[in-house]
Amino acid sequence: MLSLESITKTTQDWLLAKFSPTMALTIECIIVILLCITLFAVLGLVLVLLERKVAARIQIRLGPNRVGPGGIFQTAADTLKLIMKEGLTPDTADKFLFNLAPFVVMMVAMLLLAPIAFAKNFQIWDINIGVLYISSVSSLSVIGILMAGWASNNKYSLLGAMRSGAQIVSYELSAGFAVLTIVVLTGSLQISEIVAAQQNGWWLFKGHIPVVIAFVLYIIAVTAETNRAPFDLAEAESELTAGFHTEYSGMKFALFFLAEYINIFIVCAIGATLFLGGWMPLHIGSWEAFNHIMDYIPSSIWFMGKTFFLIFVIMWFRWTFPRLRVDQLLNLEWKYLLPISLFNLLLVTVIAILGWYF
Amino acid sequence: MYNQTDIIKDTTDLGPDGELVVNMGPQHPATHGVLHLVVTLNGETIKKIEPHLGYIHRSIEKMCESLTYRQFIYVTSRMDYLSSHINNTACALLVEKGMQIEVPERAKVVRTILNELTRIASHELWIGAMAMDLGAFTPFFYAFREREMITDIMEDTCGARLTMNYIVPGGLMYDIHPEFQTKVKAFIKQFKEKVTEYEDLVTGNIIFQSRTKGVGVLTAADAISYGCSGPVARASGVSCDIRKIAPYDAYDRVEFDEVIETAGDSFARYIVRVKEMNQSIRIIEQLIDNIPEGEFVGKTKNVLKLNKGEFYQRVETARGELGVYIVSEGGTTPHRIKFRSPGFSNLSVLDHIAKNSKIGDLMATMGTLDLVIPDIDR
Amino acid sequence: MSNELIKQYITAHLPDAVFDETGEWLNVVVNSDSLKGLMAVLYGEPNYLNYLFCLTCVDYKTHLTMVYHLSASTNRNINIVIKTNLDRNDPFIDTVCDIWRTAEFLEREVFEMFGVTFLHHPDLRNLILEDETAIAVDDKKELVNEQKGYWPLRKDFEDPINMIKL
Amino acid sequence: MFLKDYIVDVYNGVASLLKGMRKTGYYFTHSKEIITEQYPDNRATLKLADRFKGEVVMPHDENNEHTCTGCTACELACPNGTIKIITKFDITPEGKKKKAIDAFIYRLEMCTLCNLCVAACPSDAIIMAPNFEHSVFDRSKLTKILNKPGSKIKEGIE
Repeated sequence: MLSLESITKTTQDWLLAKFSPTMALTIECIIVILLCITLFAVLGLVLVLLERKVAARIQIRLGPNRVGPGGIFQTAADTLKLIMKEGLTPDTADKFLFNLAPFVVMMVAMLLLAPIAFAKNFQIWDINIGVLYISSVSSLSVIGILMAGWASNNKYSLLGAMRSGAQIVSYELSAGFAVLTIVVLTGSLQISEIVAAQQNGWWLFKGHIPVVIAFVLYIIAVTAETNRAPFDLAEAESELTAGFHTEYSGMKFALFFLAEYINIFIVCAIGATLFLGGWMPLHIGSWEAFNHIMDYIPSSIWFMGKTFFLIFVIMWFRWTFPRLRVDQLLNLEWKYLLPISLFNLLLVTVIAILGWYF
Repeated sequence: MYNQTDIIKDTTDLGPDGELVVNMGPQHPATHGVLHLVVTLNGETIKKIEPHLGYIHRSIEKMCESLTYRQFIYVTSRMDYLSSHINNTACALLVEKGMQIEVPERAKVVRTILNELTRIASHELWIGAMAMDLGAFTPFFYAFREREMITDIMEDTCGARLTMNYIVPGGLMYDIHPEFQTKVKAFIKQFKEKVTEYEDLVTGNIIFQSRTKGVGVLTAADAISYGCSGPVARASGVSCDIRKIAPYDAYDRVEFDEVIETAGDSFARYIVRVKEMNQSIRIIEQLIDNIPEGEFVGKTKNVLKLNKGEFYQRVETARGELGVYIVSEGGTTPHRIKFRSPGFSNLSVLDHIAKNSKIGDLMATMGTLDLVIPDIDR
Repeated sequence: MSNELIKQYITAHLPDAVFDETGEWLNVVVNSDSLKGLMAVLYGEPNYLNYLFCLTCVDYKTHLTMVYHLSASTNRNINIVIKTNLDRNDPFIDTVCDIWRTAEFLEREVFEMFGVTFLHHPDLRNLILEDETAIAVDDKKELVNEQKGYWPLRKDFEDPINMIKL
Repeated sequence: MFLKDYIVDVYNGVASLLKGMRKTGYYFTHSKEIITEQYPDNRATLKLADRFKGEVVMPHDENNEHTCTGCTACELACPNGTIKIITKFDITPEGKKKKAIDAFIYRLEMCTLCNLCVAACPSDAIIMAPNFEHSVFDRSKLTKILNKPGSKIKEGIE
């Protein structure tokens, strides 16, 4: 059967047969890098279009419908426009940091791709501390945003960056605790093992209510971490015009924009991996026939389906809710989400020790 | 206004006590036009707000001094463009008062219905824009869907969607459209169905409530001292509905309640406007089937000349009390005309109620004051 | 409270006030020096005319007239109009913005449109037009000097650039 | 009790949020609610209100005749000098001199579409037409002469 797993296997076999192991590894690295960049570009185009279409449908509009059939080339045209635009640098800006910031944000998003399992045995780097790696690297994105806000030498940017700093640092906690519940249940930090542990059912279903709570907490926390509405305080356009990227234009702005969508994809992919079984098909206990049918659907489709479902939910949030105020945002984290997630983690630990999950 | 070097200096330097001075506007997504606020911040907390006006100042008062009493009505549509009908009514009423023109009953009733439709349209737009200020985009489109029905009705009858100029001294410019009544009834039906959507999406929403409750509290004493009127004052418990106090047109024969809340915060201002829309629907329902037959415009002379003297006419626009004060020397043009615009007084309260709150609160406060900048600048 | 009562009250307080009842509302013409005292009295008990809903100025070519529309917030049907005449060449009057906060903005508007100076006003600057400093560096400098003032709502104001005569 | 209040708080908050999401979800799944007007594509079906005030036009009948007497009532009624009428004197067959319009100049760029000129016209010579696509590349194209070349006044209109 033609699957992503077999393609990688054949490629590697062929490379090892042709070249020396070092050379083969180098070539593999280059291929992976190229694939990553392609994935980024495609994801950016698709997600922006998806967001605009979802927003339009919710707002009883049609959305982009002029460029190509149903407007599918709209984002490609937009990208072309952004590439051709001049990338302005303000006179009083810190030029080096100002130009570096979009790339820092982008690089963080790229690093996060490494441990994600896109399909069965299709993973860039199955690092044994995968979840820890994700938590630590994702918190680096705040540096890029702070850098952009500070270097712009614009008051709106500065306020936006400071808000973003406070927000990401706070919400990192509940996101971490939500991830920890799964780590506690699985007993491993490795992504492949977490997926394998969901062989007979996804954690969301077999982990009782505490995992459902953890799932909800995770969705809220990552929405905040990726600066999405209703937590988009860093770029609250009615308050700070565009927040930390007020001064950016052209392709540098596009990189911020792209990074936002890539981050959404990544957090949703991680959410899907931890709670919804990643590429694992829907298996229900001992229904052998049903499980067998589900196995026929390729694992990559399972993964993408789950991820895009979560992305849709986050978009749904954005187009429904008003924005929170900055102090309410921090109240929500420290007074509601953090106590609940601490208590929830305790509960899950008890469940894990007593083995009450299926 | 600042000159260029001032603005550059402003964005890099700090205020006298190390405070951040931010220019909000004249191009800013939340100032709804060209309002320029110089906001002094301490971190996220607002220390002082100083409005700079005049970016859309057209000196309408001066302009009206050279226009005749028929002509100057159209200019007032451009003041508070969201309640242009009500502005026109105010001017027409004043000229009628000054010349003792009899207005036919039909014209009075139609004017009342159109005024209330305008009020609903204005509040609909306000709900959308207000929700957008707070970060919720979707209610904007739902509100505009209903507003679109009103503008269609206006287009049918008045020939324009925003700046109608349908009201002339003595009555109406032409008779209502034959389908006017059926369309208004269809609108009432749809409005009653869809108004619950705002409850679901906005009013009941926990985030919206926490953003507006207890934010920008205006006490009744302050509302009086700052000369506030309209929903802003009524949300603070000050009864100031001109439609009740000095009824004009057909308001003396319809039943409606003056909506009064006592909390005085942004949420109360929101609730007042939502309830006011329902009261407007109530007024329209009472009148729509009882439009009397007859003339639509009274007998007027070709050239209108106001008697020598001073005249003042108050009406209740969607934003509050609009006063038109005319000093006439007996000629065909006014000697001095003054528009007491509701937005001007309501804006002056902004510094007082938004002080010591967060930037996010400023948006909620400013949104619920319902500022229309051409109305403030005139 | 009827107009008669208000008249009695004002006469008791200010014997030289002139009344005019020909219009819709009671008009009182007072001396510009005694205006502030009268306002303070009218604001307090027992009259309680505590709602200043319109403050403006009229240029009669021979003099300027300040017009204050007062009302009672509890009963908006009681309205009186207080007027005071000012010298057109050197108009000044006491501010009322310590009684009504709304007067602060309204007086600033009158200041820039008519050139009336309000004594003891906390922040008497241009609100709508450009700042004086901005005018000074502007190319309108000559215009300002020629006319000794830049008060658009006065009757003799001419601006050849922005005013088009029909 | 503190804990009970806390839980009720959280529950009510989440419930109110879900209510809003239900509403937006309804619109997401019901495409018949979409109200977008595809403007340039729907020109054929687009119906404007018959009273829509788009611009001032002067109707001419099949004999190229209009009813404007050149009385300048519209010019006087216009608040902002949009209309300018240039008159000439025609010689009628009886040899009498008769006033007629040479050019009815209408400046669309200055017009506020207030309908005062139409209301003022004693002979209903001008009307408001529901045209709204006025954009041109050159501002001078907005200054129009409303009477057609060679047109003359209808018989019997004074």
